[in-house]
Amino acid sequence: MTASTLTAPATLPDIDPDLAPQNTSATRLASAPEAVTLEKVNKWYGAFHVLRDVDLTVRRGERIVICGPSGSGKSTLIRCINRLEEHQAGRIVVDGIELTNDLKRIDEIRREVGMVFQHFNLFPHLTVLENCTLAPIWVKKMPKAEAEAVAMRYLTRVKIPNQAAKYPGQLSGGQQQRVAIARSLCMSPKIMLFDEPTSALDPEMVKEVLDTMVGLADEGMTMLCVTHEMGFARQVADRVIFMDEGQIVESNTPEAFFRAPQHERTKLFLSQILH
Amino acid sequence: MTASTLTAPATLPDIDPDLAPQNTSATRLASAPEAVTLEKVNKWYGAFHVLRDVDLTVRRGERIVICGPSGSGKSTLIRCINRLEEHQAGRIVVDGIELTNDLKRIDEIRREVGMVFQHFNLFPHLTVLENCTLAPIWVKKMPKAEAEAVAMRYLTRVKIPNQAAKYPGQLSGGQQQRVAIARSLCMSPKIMLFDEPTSALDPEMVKEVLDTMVGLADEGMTMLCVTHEMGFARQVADRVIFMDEGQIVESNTPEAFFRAPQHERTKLFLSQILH
Amino acid sequence: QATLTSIKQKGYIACGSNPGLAGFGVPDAQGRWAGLDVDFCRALSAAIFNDAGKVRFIPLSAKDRFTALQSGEVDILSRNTTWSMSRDTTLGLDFPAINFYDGQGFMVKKKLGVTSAKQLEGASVCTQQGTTTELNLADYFRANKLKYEVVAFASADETFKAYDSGRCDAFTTDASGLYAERLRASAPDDNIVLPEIISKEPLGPAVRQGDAQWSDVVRWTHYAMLNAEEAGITQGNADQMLKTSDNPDVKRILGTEGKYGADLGLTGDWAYRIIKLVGNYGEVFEKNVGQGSPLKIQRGLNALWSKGGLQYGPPIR
Amino acid sequence: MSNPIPAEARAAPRVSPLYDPRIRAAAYQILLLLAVGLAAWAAVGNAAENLRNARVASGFGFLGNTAGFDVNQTLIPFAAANSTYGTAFLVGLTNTLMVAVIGIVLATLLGFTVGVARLSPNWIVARLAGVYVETLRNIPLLLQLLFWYVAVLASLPAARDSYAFGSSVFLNQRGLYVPRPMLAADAWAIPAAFGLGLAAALAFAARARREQARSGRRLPVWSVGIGLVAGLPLAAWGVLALSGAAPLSFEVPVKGTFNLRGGMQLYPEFVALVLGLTVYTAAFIAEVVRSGIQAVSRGQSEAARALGLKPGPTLRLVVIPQAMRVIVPPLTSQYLNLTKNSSLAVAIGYPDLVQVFMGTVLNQTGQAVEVVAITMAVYLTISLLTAFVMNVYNRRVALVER
Amino acid sequence: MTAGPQTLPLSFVRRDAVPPAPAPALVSGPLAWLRANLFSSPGNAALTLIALAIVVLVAPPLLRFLVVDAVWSGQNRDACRPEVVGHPVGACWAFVADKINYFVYGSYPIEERWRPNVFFALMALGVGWLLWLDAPRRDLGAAYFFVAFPVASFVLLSGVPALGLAKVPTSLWGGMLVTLVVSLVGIVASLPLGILLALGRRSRLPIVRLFCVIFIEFWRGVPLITVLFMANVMLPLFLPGDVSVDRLVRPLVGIALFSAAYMAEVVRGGLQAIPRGQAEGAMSLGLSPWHRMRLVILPQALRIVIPGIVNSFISLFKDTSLVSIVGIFDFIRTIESARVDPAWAAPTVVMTGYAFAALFYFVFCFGMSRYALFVERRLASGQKR
Ligand SMILES: Nc1ncnc2c1ncn2[C@@H]1O[C@H](COP(=O)(O)OP(=O)(O)OP(=O)(O)O)[C@@H](O)[C@H]1O
Ligand SMILES: Nc1ncnc2c1ncn2[C@@H]1O[C@H](COP(=O)(O)OP(=O)(O)OP(=O)(O)O)[C@@H](O)[C@H]1O
Ligand SMILES: [Mg+2]
Ligand SMILES: [Mg+2]
Repeated sequence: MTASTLTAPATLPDIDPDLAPQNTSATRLASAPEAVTLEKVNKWYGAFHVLRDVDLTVRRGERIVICGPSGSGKSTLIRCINRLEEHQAGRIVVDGIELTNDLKRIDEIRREVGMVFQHFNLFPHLTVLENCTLAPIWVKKMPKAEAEAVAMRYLTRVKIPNQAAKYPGQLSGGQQQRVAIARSLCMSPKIMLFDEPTSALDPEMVKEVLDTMVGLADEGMTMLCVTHEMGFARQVADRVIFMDEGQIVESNTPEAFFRAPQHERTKLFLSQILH
Repeated sequence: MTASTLTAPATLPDIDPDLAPQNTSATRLASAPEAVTLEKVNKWYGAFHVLRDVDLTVRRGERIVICGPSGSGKSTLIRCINRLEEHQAGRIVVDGIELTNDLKRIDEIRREVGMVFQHFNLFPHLTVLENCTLAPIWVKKMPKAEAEAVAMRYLTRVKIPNQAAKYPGQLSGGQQQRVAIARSLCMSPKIMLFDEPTSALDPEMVKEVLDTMVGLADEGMTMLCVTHEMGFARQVADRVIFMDEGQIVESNTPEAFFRAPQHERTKLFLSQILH
Repeated sequence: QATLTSIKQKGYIACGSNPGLAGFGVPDAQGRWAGLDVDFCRALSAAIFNDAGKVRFIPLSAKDRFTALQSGEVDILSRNTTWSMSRDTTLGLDFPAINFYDGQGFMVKKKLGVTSAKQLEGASVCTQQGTTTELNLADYFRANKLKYEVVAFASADETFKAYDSGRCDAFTTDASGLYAERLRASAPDDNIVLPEIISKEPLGPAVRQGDAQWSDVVRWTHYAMLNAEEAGITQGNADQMLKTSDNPDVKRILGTEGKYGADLGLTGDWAYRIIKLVGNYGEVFEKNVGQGSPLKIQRGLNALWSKGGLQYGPPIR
Repeated sequence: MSNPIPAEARAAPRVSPLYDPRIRAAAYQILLLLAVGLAAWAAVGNAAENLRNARVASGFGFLGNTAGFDVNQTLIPFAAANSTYGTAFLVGLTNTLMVAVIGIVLATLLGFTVGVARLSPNWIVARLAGVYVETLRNIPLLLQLLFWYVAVLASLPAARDSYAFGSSVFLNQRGLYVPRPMLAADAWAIPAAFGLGLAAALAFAARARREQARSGRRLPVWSVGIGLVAGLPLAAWGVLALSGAAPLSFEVPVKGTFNLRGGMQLYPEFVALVLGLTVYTAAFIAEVVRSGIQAVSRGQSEAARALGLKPGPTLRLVVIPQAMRVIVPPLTSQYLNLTKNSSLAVAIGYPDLVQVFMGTVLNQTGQAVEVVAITMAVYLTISLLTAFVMNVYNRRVALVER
Repeated sequence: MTAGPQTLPLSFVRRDAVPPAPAPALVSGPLAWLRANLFSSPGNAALTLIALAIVVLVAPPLLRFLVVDAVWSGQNRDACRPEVVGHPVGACWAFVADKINYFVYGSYPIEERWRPNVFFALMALGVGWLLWLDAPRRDLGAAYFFVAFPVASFVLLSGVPALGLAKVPTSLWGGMLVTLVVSLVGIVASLPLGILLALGRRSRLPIVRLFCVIFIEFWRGVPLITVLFMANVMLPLFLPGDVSVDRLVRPLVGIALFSAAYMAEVVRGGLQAIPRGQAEGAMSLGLSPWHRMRLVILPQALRIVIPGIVNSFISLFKDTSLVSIVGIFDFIRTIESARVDPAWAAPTVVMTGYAFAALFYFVFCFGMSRYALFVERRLASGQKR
């Protein structure tokens, strides 16, 4: 809906909807173990019912794109999965561990789940390298040298190894977001969550971040991604989920989703997003 | 040069350069009395020569767009006309009154000349209505009821009568700029000065402000407008003036200006602005 | 816990002293203390430890002296404190002895031409707040139907400085203090002490109420010094007296007869130690405030009873 | 649209108590409560025992006892003979408040002047104000008070050789003496006329506002108002004087043996305290004012001037209302600081609350706990009241944002 | 086109560029500067004259007093008495020179004064390390300043007979030594305490929050001098009868608590300035609450509030002068007590003492406030480092 959304199709190669991406085959996933399970999850902010009976199963290796109008609860849903928000009813099971009030489990889960925020949330007082090694050293108790080696590997992976000694404030938005991704990867998470990772970026920088994410997807990372980059959804998603008013309204493979949306809301939404 | 500049052509209907706007005819203006006259105006900031021998005659009802690279002295020029800046050599005559150090005259001139700033400069501690009635009441000694009636008329004119009781902080940028225009109009100025009125606005809001300005222009207001909205220039300007290094480098009707810029600097500038 | 026991345990006496009153308690730039009140604490230390130096002096202003004693911060307050009934009864204090009979007086500038306190009608008087002085002053002027203006300061220092710089016409404190302070005036000889003594100011050490043993030690330390003076025992001749004197009074004082020291909780030679290490009352007086000092205060009321004064040491027997 | 939260939704699934954040939170808080409670209990117990051992009287009964000492500057009647410690407390409190109020008024005037001067386009004026602020801010108040008291006192003449200004104003080491105005019995007309003038001026101002709203014409509020407020009492005085009565007489200070007698006296302790507090706090207020004015962007006054408003109305209608929002909260805390700092009076012998109550009364009664508690409670009350009022003000003037 | 001869025709192209001309004399240059800054209007000119008058009235006498007529050497008051030296006498610096050791060390035993000297050096090292923003290993510096240095100073100054350092009771300490000790203890104790209080005030736990709010508001609501009185008079009362607290330590406790409350508000400002996203970022990496605070939030928050911390240190430093009122021989008290020495009774001695004290405090406080300003500017410009 913003400029970046509008320009996004231009920055990614348009994909012919008929030419299905190489790895959407549902068969590959049907047998995979469950990575995230949500059962009748409900959440309130005060008296406001944000999530209503959300059911969702994400299998290992699955890549899910979540979209929907502003305020529909996408961020909330994602944040519930690594317990940045608490849900009040229903079950959330992540990697076999149910999310309860148990602090120990929450810590375990957060170690397994990486998250990339819209506003990067890098630590401005640490260098890029220190940003990446902080959690491995203090949470995983990794030796510093090893943590740095790992960090450099992932920084290389997101193509900014030469920025390792800089501070986040010295990088462009796109570079910062790639650091944020590398930082998450350094904890070797099993699942990655993305909350509108490109919407705070200038249009020119969107592409480099999306490329990084495509690369991740190709390696088989389990991903839940809130985004309005429909080009990205078409290219990598196994499933696109549409949320409205705290409910999952529609869920389908990308080609089906974009070609023939079922629900009225979805149609309306897509008509605004695409043109 | 910024995003707003880039998107502007899209927000205003593109005008065929061959199809001259209905009121650019030089004949209409040639006979009109002079509203503003600048003769060999020079100004220095310290040792820096900002305005160099600027000559300019603006006739009543004429609409002039001033453009030029940053730092070329556009704002300074405009601000000299209502004596927000003092010039050091040359003459400036506004509405028949020469600008000297005589405070009384300056006050008179400021009453005749309205100004709209890039950053609106609304008074945040007053409601929209109070913003508009302040000067009529205190400068024109208008009764309050009358001032409010006038203000409501102009607020209606800029299409925000229903925001009258709000505070500026509660309005969007575009609404704020329209209030600023209404506030100037409430003093029934003979001449309006605009200093980049849209460059601090989000792209969606540019259009509503430009529409308001187009409306003003259609009513025959004398206008001097610093702007990079070339769509606006084409649509309403009688003349486009290009400034560089404190000098007027080129001056022409919009169609001639855009179609066939003469000076090297102008060509370079236009090639950057348009694409 | 008994104070004497705790002192012996600690190994020193915590002595609340005046932060700076010449002749009574004043430290020099190296922190060495001198004065009548200070020497009294030394006498105690001599009696207890056979060493006059096991004293820690804790300078206390008029304002915080009583709380310091109440809270146990000091073992004894030896700081020209007036014994008054209300202090004795409501503050939880005991005044075992009076080591200086004093009275409140006035000091004025010579050039005012004032010769009597009765002429102070309309004068400004500087005094230290929180003292009996402040109360006596109010009483005196009220009784004599004189108007005056009081200017009170927190510390003796400030009070005197204000007087000296001309803020007040008169400065009032205990007469001994007047002499001591006069030394610090920018021109000491320009000030005179008026003859009137407007109050009784029996000054002496104070201890916490309810520790009879410690009270006794303090009381008899003073009396031992008085008795020594009366018996003619001095720092210089104490050793000799110890060996040669047959006078039973002297022998009792010096501990060669009787076991009075033990009854106090001290050693038999407790009084000998005091005299040997500190001196008798007369010696201490003259050295600190009398003719041997710049103060040159007459013995007056503080002369032995036998010489017409009030200092009367009950017999040691 | 939004369902209420079901009760069972709150029932969390089984959690090991060791890692349940709710249990942890409760545990931390109980621990803290216990620790603080224990400390308080021990302190109170110790105090009680210490006091019992020391046989010190306790309770607030002492406030009713006769004080027995004098205080030289009182706003309420106080005499050694029959006033109580309670009255002494009131004397201290009123003296503190008087210094605070006068200090606040003067510091505000001086502070605003210096703050505006710091922004003056005049280079030397701005520099001078800067030097003032930087110097005064960086020297301890205590030192400044001592300086004003001791150094200035020392440079004034003794009472006998007072500087005389005319025949009725004198300055010497005991302070400044001015004639005391004495109203005659029938002079009630003068204050009455003053009140009348004030009321009339206010009424005129209100009418002027209505008139401006109605016709746009502005009436000369200031000149008429001042005329009314000052003129009516003068007229009343004139009438009385003409009719032969002497409505107003002055008790002129005359030289006595030691001091001047009669008249009104400003004590040097008071003058030094007010001067020190004013000069010191004004430096801080100047900074507050400067940042407040600077917080109003140049664009605001430019916009006002572009609308044709003259410099006066620009300042009054646009700049000051906006600057005040920024200025008032830190200004209030400076006022509070001044009030609290007035307790330094104790160093120069001005009988404020701390000096009279925490000084003399505490020493005469020995009841430290009660006296200290009362004193602190007084200051705390002043602070909290001010903070409360400030919060209300802040909420009222907060700029409305989206 | 009816445009006048000099005015612009409708269609115009500049062929010859106008070169920049030097400004007329009234626009730039010293004359213009004078006009713009001093005499831009009659009112302004009047102000200039008034200001000049003030300068002329104040500066020369001040200079004369402090420098020209000052006496720089002498043994006693005769050096500074005009009737003795025969000309007007300004500041009596000879007095300061004579008493300087007293002003610096108080009554600290002469043969032990190397200990305060070492203490001053250690302090300078720690302060320099902490304040120099680009110094290496500033974390070590902090550890040194907040842990090693206080312990070392305590051992050094008060002495441990076992180590061969004779005990020096605090009643002998004095002068600048005490002023510095008091303010250092204030800052060293108040910073950690202030951080704790600030965290507590932002805690989700209502009771913790309540305690912290009450604590902070209490100390901020009462004058320091009543706090000092309380510490002096009442602290011993609240302790068991046989525990006694050193007389210097008591005001230290009062000052530490008092400044901790102010420090807490400064730190809270810094904590509030850290966006929520930082905590969330740390959370999503699995960092525990403690690590989150220590590694992510506090380092950023404290960096932001360095100017605030320095400013509250300035207030603290000035406020330490109040301990003289409760009978501690700090710098001001030594000046006060030296100035009544009859040996130095001369008319300008009092002023000289105060001038010296003012100079001392001014140099420290002004230096620190400049430093705070420098850090602030650097923080403002250095979002990119
Ligand atoms: N802390 C909160 N307290 C109360 N309401 C909240 C809170 N956070 C979010 N909400 C509300 O919950 C709803 C869902 O928010 P959420 O951020 O999940 O939406 P979203 O789908 O991510 O929207 P967007 O596309 O704008 O990011 C919104 O209406 C929002 O206003
Ligand atoms: N108050 C001032 N003092 C000194 N120099 C100034 C001042 N105001 C402007 N200038 C300088 O004068 C020149 C012209 O400024 P002006 O604001 O008129 O340019 P402009 O054409 O409006 O540029 P922009 O498009 O950036 O607004 C610039 O180089 C600017 O730096
Ligand atoms: Mg969201
Ligand atoms: Mg401009």
